Amino acid sequence: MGLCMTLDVARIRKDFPILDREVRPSVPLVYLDSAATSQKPAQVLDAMRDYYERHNANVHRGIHTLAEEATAIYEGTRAKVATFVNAASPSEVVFTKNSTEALNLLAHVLPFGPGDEVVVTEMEHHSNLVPWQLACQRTGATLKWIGLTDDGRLDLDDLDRVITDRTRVVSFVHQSNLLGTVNPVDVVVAKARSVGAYVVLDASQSVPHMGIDVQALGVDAVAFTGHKMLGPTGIGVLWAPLARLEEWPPFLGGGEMIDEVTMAGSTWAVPPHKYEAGTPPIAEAAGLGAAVDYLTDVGMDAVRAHEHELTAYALEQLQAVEGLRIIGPTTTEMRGGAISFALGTVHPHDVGQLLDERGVAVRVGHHCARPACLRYGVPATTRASVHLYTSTDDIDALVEGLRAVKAFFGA
Amino acid sequence: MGLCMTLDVARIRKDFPILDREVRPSVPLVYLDSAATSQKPAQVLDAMRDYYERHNANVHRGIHTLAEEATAIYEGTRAKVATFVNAASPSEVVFTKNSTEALNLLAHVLPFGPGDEVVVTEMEHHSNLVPWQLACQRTGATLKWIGLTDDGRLDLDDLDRVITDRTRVVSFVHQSNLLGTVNPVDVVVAKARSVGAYVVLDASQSVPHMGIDVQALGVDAVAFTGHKMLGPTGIGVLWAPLARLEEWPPFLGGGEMIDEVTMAGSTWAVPPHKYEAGTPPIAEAAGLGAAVDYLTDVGMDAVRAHEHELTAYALEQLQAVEGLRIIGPTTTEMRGGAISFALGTVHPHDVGQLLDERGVAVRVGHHCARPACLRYGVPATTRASVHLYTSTDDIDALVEGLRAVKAFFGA
Amino acid sequence: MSADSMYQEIILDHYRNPHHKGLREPYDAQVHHLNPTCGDEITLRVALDGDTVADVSYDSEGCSISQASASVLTDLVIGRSVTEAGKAYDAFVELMQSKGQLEPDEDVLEDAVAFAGVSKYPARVKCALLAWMAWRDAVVQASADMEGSTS
Amino acid sequence: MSADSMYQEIILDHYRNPHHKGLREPYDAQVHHLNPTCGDEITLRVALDGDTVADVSYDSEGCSISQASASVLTDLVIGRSVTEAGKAYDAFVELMQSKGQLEPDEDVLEDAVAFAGVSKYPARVKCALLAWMAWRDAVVQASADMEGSTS
Ligand SMILES: Cc1ncc(COP(=O)(O)O)c(C=O)c1O
Ligand SMILES: Cc1ncc(COP(=O)(O)O)c(C=O)c1O
Repeated sequence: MGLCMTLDVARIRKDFPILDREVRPSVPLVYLDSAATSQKPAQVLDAMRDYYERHNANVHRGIHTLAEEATAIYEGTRAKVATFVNAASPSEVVFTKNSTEALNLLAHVLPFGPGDEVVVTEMEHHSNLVPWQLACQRTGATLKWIGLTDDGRLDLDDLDRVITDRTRVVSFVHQSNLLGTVNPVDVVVAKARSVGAYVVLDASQSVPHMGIDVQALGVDAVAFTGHKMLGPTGIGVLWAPLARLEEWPPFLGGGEMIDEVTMAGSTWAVPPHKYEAGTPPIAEAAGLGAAVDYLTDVGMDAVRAHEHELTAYALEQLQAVEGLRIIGPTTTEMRGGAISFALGTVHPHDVGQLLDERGVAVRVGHHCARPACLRYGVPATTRASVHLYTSTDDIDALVEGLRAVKAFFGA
Repeated sequence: MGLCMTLDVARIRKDFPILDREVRPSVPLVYLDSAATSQKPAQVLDAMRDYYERHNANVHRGIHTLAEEATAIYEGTRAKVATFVNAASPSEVVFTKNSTEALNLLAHVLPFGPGDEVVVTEMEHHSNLVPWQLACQRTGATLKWIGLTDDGRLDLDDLDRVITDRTRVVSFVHQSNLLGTVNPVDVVVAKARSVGAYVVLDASQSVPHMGIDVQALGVDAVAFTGHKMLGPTGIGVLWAPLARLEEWPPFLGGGEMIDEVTMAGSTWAVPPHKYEAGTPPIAEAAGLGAAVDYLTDVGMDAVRAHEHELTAYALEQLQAVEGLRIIGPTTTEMRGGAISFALGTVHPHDVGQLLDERGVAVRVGHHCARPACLRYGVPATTRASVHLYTSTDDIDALVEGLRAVKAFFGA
Repeated sequence: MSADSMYQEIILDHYRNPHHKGLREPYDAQVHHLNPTCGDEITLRVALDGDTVADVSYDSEGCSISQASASVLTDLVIGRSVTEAGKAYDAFVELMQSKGQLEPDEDVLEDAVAFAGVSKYPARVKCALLAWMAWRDAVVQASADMEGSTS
Repeated sequence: MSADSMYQEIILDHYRNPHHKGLREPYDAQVHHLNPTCGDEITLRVALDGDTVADVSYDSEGCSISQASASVLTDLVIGRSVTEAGKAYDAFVELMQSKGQLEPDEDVLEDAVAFAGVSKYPARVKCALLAWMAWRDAVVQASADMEGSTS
């Protein structure tokens, strides 16, 4: 694993049971689909199992021992997540089911109406596009978007044209899951602030790979998702400053999110509970807490440095494959480790299928970012994406596989 | 375990690791809080662990082996749930994060507006009350409710007064989590149908304890939740006939729920995907599938018969405690195994706390059904609730504990 | 009951025979506080005499912890200066947030030290604090009124 | 490539040298089908001559499976009666839904039997079916038009 100096990848891989798996007899798994979902270390699985085997109970309002313990675990993860992203208080951390719910919640509670404008970008994941399309239909606001440059960046020349005095919300992705691009948050925030718009950041791909400081980012809300950051499925996070969570109206109604209920009407609990209707993802919180501990122990700087090295290596190796075209930035500058590409005329489905026969798991398709695919004139791409457990061996297996695919199709 | 003839409870208990736990040294757990959440058999935990250790991947759209396997597991549970509740097709089963989300979804997509009326009952869980309160505020419709009789039943004399030609939706609970009451679905459905209203059933407490047949019930939508039916947290179910799911508009927007997306607008996937935006609860589906298998193996008739016997025993033993007053039906007729009560003048908090010192876990409070508590003039109750792993020993421990509580407070 | 029990004899005594219970005249401010989770409620009156807490009277419903805590509160603050009583308030709140990690100061808290064990039970801390929060609220209102009338 | 591979030599031959590709005149109906997940598309024309499928022409973009399947389709249906072609359609759809559990009938499906392996890959079944769905759609339209003009 020659190049990986910053992280003891071999040791880290031991924590991830699935990485020992053979996809078929004698065909070991080479997992390069971490942008879709990350694998989980045994520590996360142990925390969930321990929760269910020793502490399982519904949280809050219970005064028996299990209920107290379950509540402590659940609220403990809230505090861990708050520290992880440098929130001012655990009360600013709302648990949702995934990023998508967090973004839909925002699209429901942020205030805008007819004549107002909502701005997104052309590289959004559908989860940060469709909720705003629906919200604009519902409210009579207009959706606008910032375009992209040929090399996979936001077209910042568009900013002044698109963001105007009518803009109420600017919602954009921190790191693109399709292109790998990391967007200049400060530039967009400065422009949005100058017109008094709320700023929402989709950090689904940045929190897991580089960590974030929500206070330094200077935005009004951030969404991310547990399953991409070594945590379980079924849990996501909405962060927003307490004052915002207090000011915005509720979204889902039900148990936990209320203060006083009568048949005639109800009042709301204080944040974060106001936004957590119903039984929350308790075991999932146990798992996410362990995931945050794991990432913190390794250190997000080390994770970032490792992925940076890997990305540099992958970009170099991939571009050496004849006929391979990268969709997105071709250097590591302001870029993460999700790399989309086209392989000559071979269709991504065929690339993905033949790679799978060699155990190499990549994603093919539009990666829930169809507008960006259209922008670059491809109906679909092949995407390889890394995480802290990815080694240069994995990249080598990919590149070798791609050469075999080309040979197979005579391309 | 003298009385439990219908089920081999001792054998079943071996499957639930947490039931071996001691709350404190030499104080074994007596879990009587299953209406809040059920415990999980090892089979469910194994299924989830196996998912994470061998098959974890994001579902749909992936063509690598793990993605195909994860998709097969996820869709496999959909088919199992469909069979379990006798849905006409797996496509009628939508996975949500819990019952609460399913009910909120319905409150957002069902069509009603100013002048229209929505009817609930005074025994609803907040999760089937607050979403309709919010929806009425949003749309200008009016919320009405069916009252309760002194013995804890729906006041059916109210039906004709409350459900009128203006009623668009009637949403009510199948089995009350506070009172234990099982409502006469056929009577309410007949009345609602006669005025052309949609009928929504909150089956959160009935699916886990008696099973349901969604087609026989004749309603338009049913909500239930995984964690109360031996499954994990983080997954719930909305069932509705395919024609309804096709006709209603989408709720949350994002990945998975779309057909074609452009910046200017999108079209929706067919049900159930239309209502499943974002990464779904995949590992949770693996667990829920195992839970459904477990319940099916035991047989819902046996579960129901066992709980019926237990409830009869508990009602008898509890009523023998001097000064104990049951809030809800005092016989087993049309009643499940959640039993709320007041113990003389001892406050429920004190009852619960002292029971906990003996290892007996019950819930105290308003159980997210505050209006019904108000109706019966109690700010809170103590509630004991059972599941298939509950034994008469557990009931005996409760009753003994209650006598000790009385002695302690000289009540 | 186990040694860990929150039900100290002192607490049970105050619960069975609450001190200063019942609403009395005269008073400068009256507040009503509710813990919606469990339905505990208290109506509490404060009478100030210059800088002194002349009387605290109350009517309440709830669990033994909330009842005993109201009784202990009145013992601690009636007849004290607002400043001194405020110190007892601060000490009690700190104790309740201590998760069982604090050795309470009996000179400041008197019978209220018996609540140290309660702080280990997050769900019950609210019960113990109900009367204290109401008292704080009432004092703030009464003081504001006095300032209003003297200025 | 592994023995399990869906990439049978027959499929690759059709992919490299697709039969009947390109749009031709005359035609009775033209349809456009899209698989939005992967972007595969096909424009397909059907010409009927009474009860006979006189011609099927198409223009398409997509993976080897969707391309080969279009080519195989044209071989199977051109020159056949609509009823006979419909049988091939039914057999192909059934094969694709079989999850690898069906032994295909070579008399009915000819080269299309090579797709048996594809049915084990749910994500690729849509690719294999794209041209067939388009063909079915076009035939229904063309027949309806004919009925419309004769009635
Ligand atoms: C009758 C009833 N409805 C709805 C719910 C809400 O379920 P969940 O919290 O899983 O959304 C519950 C349980 O808490 C319930 O008992
Ligand atoms: C950039 C981005 N935003 C949002 C999402 C949605 O996350 P989830 O599916 O967990 O809601 C994803 C991942 O799928 C993503 O990559």
